[in-house]
Amino acid sequence: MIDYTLSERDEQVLAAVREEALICRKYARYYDEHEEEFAPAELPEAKDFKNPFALLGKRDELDSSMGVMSMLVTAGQTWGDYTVRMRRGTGGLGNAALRASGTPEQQNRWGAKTLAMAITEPGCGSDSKAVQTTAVLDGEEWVLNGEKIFVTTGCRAEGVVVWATIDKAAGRAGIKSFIVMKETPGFEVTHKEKKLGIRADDTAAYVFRDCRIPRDHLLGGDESIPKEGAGGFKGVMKTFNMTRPAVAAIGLGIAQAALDFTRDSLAAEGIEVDWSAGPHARSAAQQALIEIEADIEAAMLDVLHATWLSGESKPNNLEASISKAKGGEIARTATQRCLELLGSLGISQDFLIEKWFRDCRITDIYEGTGQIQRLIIARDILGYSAAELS
Amino acid sequence: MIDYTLSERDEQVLAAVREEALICRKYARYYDEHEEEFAPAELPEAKDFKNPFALLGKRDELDSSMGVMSMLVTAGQTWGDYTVRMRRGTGGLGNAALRASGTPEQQNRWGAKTLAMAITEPGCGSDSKAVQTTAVLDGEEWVLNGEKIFVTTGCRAEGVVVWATIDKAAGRAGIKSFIVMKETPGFEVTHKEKKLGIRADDTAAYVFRDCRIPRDHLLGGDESIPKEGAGGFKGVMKTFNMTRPAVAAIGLGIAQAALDFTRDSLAAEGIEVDWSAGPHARSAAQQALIEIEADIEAAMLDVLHATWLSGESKPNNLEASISKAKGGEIARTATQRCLELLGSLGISQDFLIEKWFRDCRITDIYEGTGQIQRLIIARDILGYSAAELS
Amino acid sequence: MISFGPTEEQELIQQTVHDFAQSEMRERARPCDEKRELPDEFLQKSWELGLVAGAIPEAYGGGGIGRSPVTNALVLEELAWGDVPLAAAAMTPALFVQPLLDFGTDEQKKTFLPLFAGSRFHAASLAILEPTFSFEVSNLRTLAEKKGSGFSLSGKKRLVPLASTASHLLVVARGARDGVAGLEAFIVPRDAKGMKIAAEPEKTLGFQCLPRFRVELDRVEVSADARLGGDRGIDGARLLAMLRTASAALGLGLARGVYELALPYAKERVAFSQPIAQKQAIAFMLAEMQIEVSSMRHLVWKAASLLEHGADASRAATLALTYANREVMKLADNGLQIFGGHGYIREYPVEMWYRNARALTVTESVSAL
Amino acid sequence: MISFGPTEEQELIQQTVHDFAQSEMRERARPCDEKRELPDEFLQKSWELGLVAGAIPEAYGGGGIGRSPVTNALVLEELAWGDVPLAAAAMTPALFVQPLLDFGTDEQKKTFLPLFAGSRFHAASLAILEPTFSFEVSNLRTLAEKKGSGFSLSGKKRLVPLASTASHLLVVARGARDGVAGLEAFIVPRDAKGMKIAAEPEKTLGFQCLPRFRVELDRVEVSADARLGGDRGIDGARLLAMLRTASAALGLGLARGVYELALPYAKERVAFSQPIAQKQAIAFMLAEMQIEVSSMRHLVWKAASLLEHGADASRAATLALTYANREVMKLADNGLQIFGGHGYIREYPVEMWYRNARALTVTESVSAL
Repeated sequence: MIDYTLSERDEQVLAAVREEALICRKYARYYDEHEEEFAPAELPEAKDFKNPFALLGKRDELDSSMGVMSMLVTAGQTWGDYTVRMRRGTGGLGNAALRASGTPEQQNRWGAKTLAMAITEPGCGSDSKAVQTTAVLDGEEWVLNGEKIFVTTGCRAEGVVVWATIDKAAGRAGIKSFIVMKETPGFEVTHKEKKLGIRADDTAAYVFRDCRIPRDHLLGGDESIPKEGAGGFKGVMKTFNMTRPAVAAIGLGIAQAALDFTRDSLAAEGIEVDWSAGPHARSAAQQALIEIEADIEAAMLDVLHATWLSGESKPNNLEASISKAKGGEIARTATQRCLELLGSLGISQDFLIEKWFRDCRITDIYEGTGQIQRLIIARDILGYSAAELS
Repeated sequence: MIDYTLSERDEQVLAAVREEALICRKYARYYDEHEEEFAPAELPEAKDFKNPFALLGKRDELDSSMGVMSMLVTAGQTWGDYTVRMRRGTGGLGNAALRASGTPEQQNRWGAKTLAMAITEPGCGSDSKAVQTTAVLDGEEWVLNGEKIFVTTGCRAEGVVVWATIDKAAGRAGIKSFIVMKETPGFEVTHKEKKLGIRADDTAAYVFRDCRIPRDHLLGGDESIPKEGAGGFKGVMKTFNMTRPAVAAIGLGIAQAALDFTRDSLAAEGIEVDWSAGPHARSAAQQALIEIEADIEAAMLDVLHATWLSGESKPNNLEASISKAKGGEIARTATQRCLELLGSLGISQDFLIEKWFRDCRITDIYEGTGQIQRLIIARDILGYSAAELS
Repeated sequence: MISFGPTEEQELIQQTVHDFAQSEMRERARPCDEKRELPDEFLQKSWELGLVAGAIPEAYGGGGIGRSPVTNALVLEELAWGDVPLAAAAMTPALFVQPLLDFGTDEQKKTFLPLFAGSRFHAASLAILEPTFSFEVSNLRTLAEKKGSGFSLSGKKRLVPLASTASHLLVVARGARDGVAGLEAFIVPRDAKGMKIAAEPEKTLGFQCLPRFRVELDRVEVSADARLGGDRGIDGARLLAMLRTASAALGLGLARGVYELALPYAKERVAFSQPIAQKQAIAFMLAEMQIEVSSMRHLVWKAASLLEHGADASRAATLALTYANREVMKLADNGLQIFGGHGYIREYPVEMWYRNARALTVTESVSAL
Repeated sequence: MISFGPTEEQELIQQTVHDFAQSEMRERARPCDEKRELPDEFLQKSWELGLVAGAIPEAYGGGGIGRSPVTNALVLEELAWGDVPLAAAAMTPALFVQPLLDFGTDEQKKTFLPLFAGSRFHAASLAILEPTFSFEVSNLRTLAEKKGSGFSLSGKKRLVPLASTASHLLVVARGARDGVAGLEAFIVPRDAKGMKIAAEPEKTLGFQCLPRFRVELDRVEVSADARLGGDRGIDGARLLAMLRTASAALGLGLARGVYELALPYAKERVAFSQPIAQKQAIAFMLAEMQIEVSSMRHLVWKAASLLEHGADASRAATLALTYANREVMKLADNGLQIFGGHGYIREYPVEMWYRNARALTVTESVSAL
């Protein structure tokens, strides 16, 4: 059926998430101004809160699916603050990769660790097939060499899923994922990036110098290089199917926070939307409030749709990119427009909205820029190969 | 100096143009509904009006340049109506081509005729180098064969400047312009297109079947095929330098008419812009009125800038495309937004604005679509060849 | 439970209506637009789909499958994919029937619903738009004043679909209270004294095949039981939410039609020795269309599902309509652009859809229900 | 006569200021932003350009080249190309001097203009913004009430640049009449009784190197001759037109800076084994930037030229600012996008410009004059 209501149990979980989220806001400014520090994995006020994902428990037929709820929980958490969160669980992007492509043994061994995902290199942005980091098999060990940048949660993660090529000539087909734990010799976290926003969030730069890992650290365990040149890379791409909507949800949670702050601040000064009246009954500000809210809601529904599909075990590659493209765009414009509505008072650091404006901007960049997502969408709907539409 | 004031003489000319233009509106609906008919070249009420271009006379230093004024006159005429005009003068696009590339003899011979310009073919849209129409030299005659569509003023023009290739292998370099008069055997006007708007305007489809013209009907007279493959085509492209801003001005005159009607209609119902107050003092409609007016004014200034440059005999290829790209875009959005502001009453055919909305839409299509213009601009600013950015 | 899957029954209806749109609407659209005519044959064929009568309870001779705003949204998307003005024509009786089902007294239902239970198309309509440029539904100029035990209606209405053949008009007027809360609806027979329906339909941009009329009410007296909902009156906010959701659903169908026509065209159309779809400028336009069609649909579905739950859908409906009105116009505009010069010729339907898109999205809207 | 060509003298000034922006602003911008500090050395160097004093008549010890809003717009574009907050800092004294030149009585000019004729940077400022989210200049909350022969000023002001070092503030308040017509300006010495300037500058998004302060006025009493323009008062609409035109000019310079940085980057940056500039998605973004920089500039120049003619520039200034505020933000946003992940790092200036662009374009604006 087509339905958008939440069960009582769904509501309870989300209410708890929002309650937690509000606590994070107390710390948000501090960690924005103290970029060199990390917010604690768990805040003092947190200990009495259950992990929302645990709260979800098993879903009965009236409840929303795990996938849908996890997006709402994610957005609910970043609605408080992105970089300060109560608990990150095994929040690393590498964990998604492990779940998607890891062997049962690998999942057991590393499932509980926080794993970052290291893809981007100084030379290549979204061009994942241009990976220069190499992995050479030497007896029963892989030897990794190369540099990685923009590694999310890279400083605090216990380990990382690294993209490296075992055969440059093979292009995409030669790219494999390897699990490297922090203590491994030859694996160095060079620095934490200084950013526009999400400053407390750790975005690291890595270097691998003759870094040796056991042969069985190859994610999925398959060392073969598919002829078609698709297979290996597809395996890697698959992990994006879950992360693209999640990344959009992260941004939209922040955008929603910005809109809520804007709405409440203007309401306190007598500017409120009348949902029944028509356009000619609206002030410029009321019209903008409606448009921003529509944009955020549309983008969030795209996110829920993409994850709902995966819950129905239907393919969602197209929808995942739609949600990321739309979410990234709205994360930009919604926060921009909210600040416009609040005028010069909105840019004051007495409030968090200027931080949310900065934090949000990453959404359309990482995990594939809006341009990359549109390229994926266009190829999908046109039935074009990367060669036909580049 | 940087100045935007009009001299008294400038103002007088434009006032006369607007007065004429209002008369055209009486006929606009009729010719929209009687697409098969042509508006007379001169309306009864017109005989007492001097030709505005004649009125311009010689410009003294306080007056705006001929180029600038001709754009204002053009926009002023279409502000009344695009398809019904008092007098078209030698308004055909072919005349611009003749002025730009014709030999003195050719200018004397055909300067007074109305010449259309036939470029587009069923197979190729903006892709002018894909011209399939051929011209083969047979003794002292060129023999033309091919089809042309979307020929503006093609039915009523006395002659036409036709693009044809004298050597397909040479690509652009092989494309030449030929002057063909209406009575020439083998030259047939097949039909008048049925269009969304500008219905009274004649947009014709031509067929050339073994159409023979004297050798000296080759525009510019140069039969050689430049090695670089640029020359011949450049000659042709040059004509666009004058027509791109003019085409933008045509659309912006209509857009201005739509805005004026919208502003006056809403003012009559008590909705007016206060130019001194800020955004939080505005209704949604007032904000939209300001944005639309800013868009039209910006686009019109781009047009004037491009033509002002040509008056200073400075290169204006980039600026001509800027004015066409911007003008085409605003012609679309401004009329769309005006109708939105007027609600369901604006779409009534009791008023002309719904016609202007239809008429305006051609602006971003003919004489090079907005996409083509952006391609030209991008190549120019990036210093890329057509091969580097296609 | 948040869920995006139509029921099997809904998918069946979708398919049926889509086939109808394909076979009965797509080809008719152009000639009907050019000739400004609406064939009775089409109305009758659409009637036989039971889209209007289906929702009427069996007690009144209807199909008794019940009102479902969600199913309705699915139906409107498919019909609009076929052709918006033809869709609006086919659904015009619903403008009368559905408010009657939602707000009518048992007495009113008993009296009027059977009219629509027959096998022949029965016209009735809704009069709400007025001849002002700054028309604002929360501030109607048509007034309903108490007169004895009944009411006296005065004002000017516009764009009332099929008014000349409608047995009754549902006239929306401003009652005792201000704003949307003060909206009242009255059942007025076509021949009511003081109500003048224009002889000729209005000529408008787009919607050329749908006859829409000006209606003047000069102290039209109606009895108390002509007031929809009797003493309770109607829920004006809910009526508007229904109208807005329906209008957004029509926009969605139109937009999808443009997208589905532009996509293959861009793959076939060759310029600069390449299909134009291989140019990022065009490919990204198509990607945007896909993104917006999906986004619009979700907003429409959400508003419809809230209506189905009987919840307050004012916010959701306004979001859906505001979003759809903006994106539908942009999409129709870009669709025309992809066709270039051919898009400007009355050859492909894109120029017609461009007109219909603007006409549909400027009315806050009462094109269907 | 419609003409787009700066005079030779203006081109010379453009070049001088551009060189200054290149040598003195571009490199300073990042450290000043990170450290939130404004070096006196920079203010002094900017002062030596004579941008403020040049407009002051020789009679008062100034350069006597006269007020030219057009030249001013050219100067602001170049300064903003260097760095917007540094530009705003350098031009802060003009926020006091230029209204004085335009509206001041001879007495007021004689008293205050000489302060700015010296060889050392002299700070004075303008107080107009207030701490409300729906701040509306036509409805100020700071009031000027007649008190005996003088006035009493009460209200809260925000973001007053260099207030802590300014010798005087020009305080804009609401006088006897409503709306813009009722705007009044008063010359208030920093140490005036009842005026409290916050100890610390406000922390804001962007503009981090420019100290801007909260100022509270609690029944600050000023004499009649503190009222700018004396009995005539000021032309509020013209003051706003000047401020809006100047703000749009700053936006233009910022936007041009983004465009000129993004263009070469896109040609160098290789992805998918090709410079990203060879992708239509990126190339068209750059084309848009070129289009909008030109369009913005024409609107700014037109407003400035009307001001120069002494004509009513309210419409032109509002058009220029409305257009610029929209396009500058879009342009800075797309500029950052072209840099991708590198645009998000505090390495290239784009992320700083993104912050400054938003901060500049949300204030209806008093960043410069």
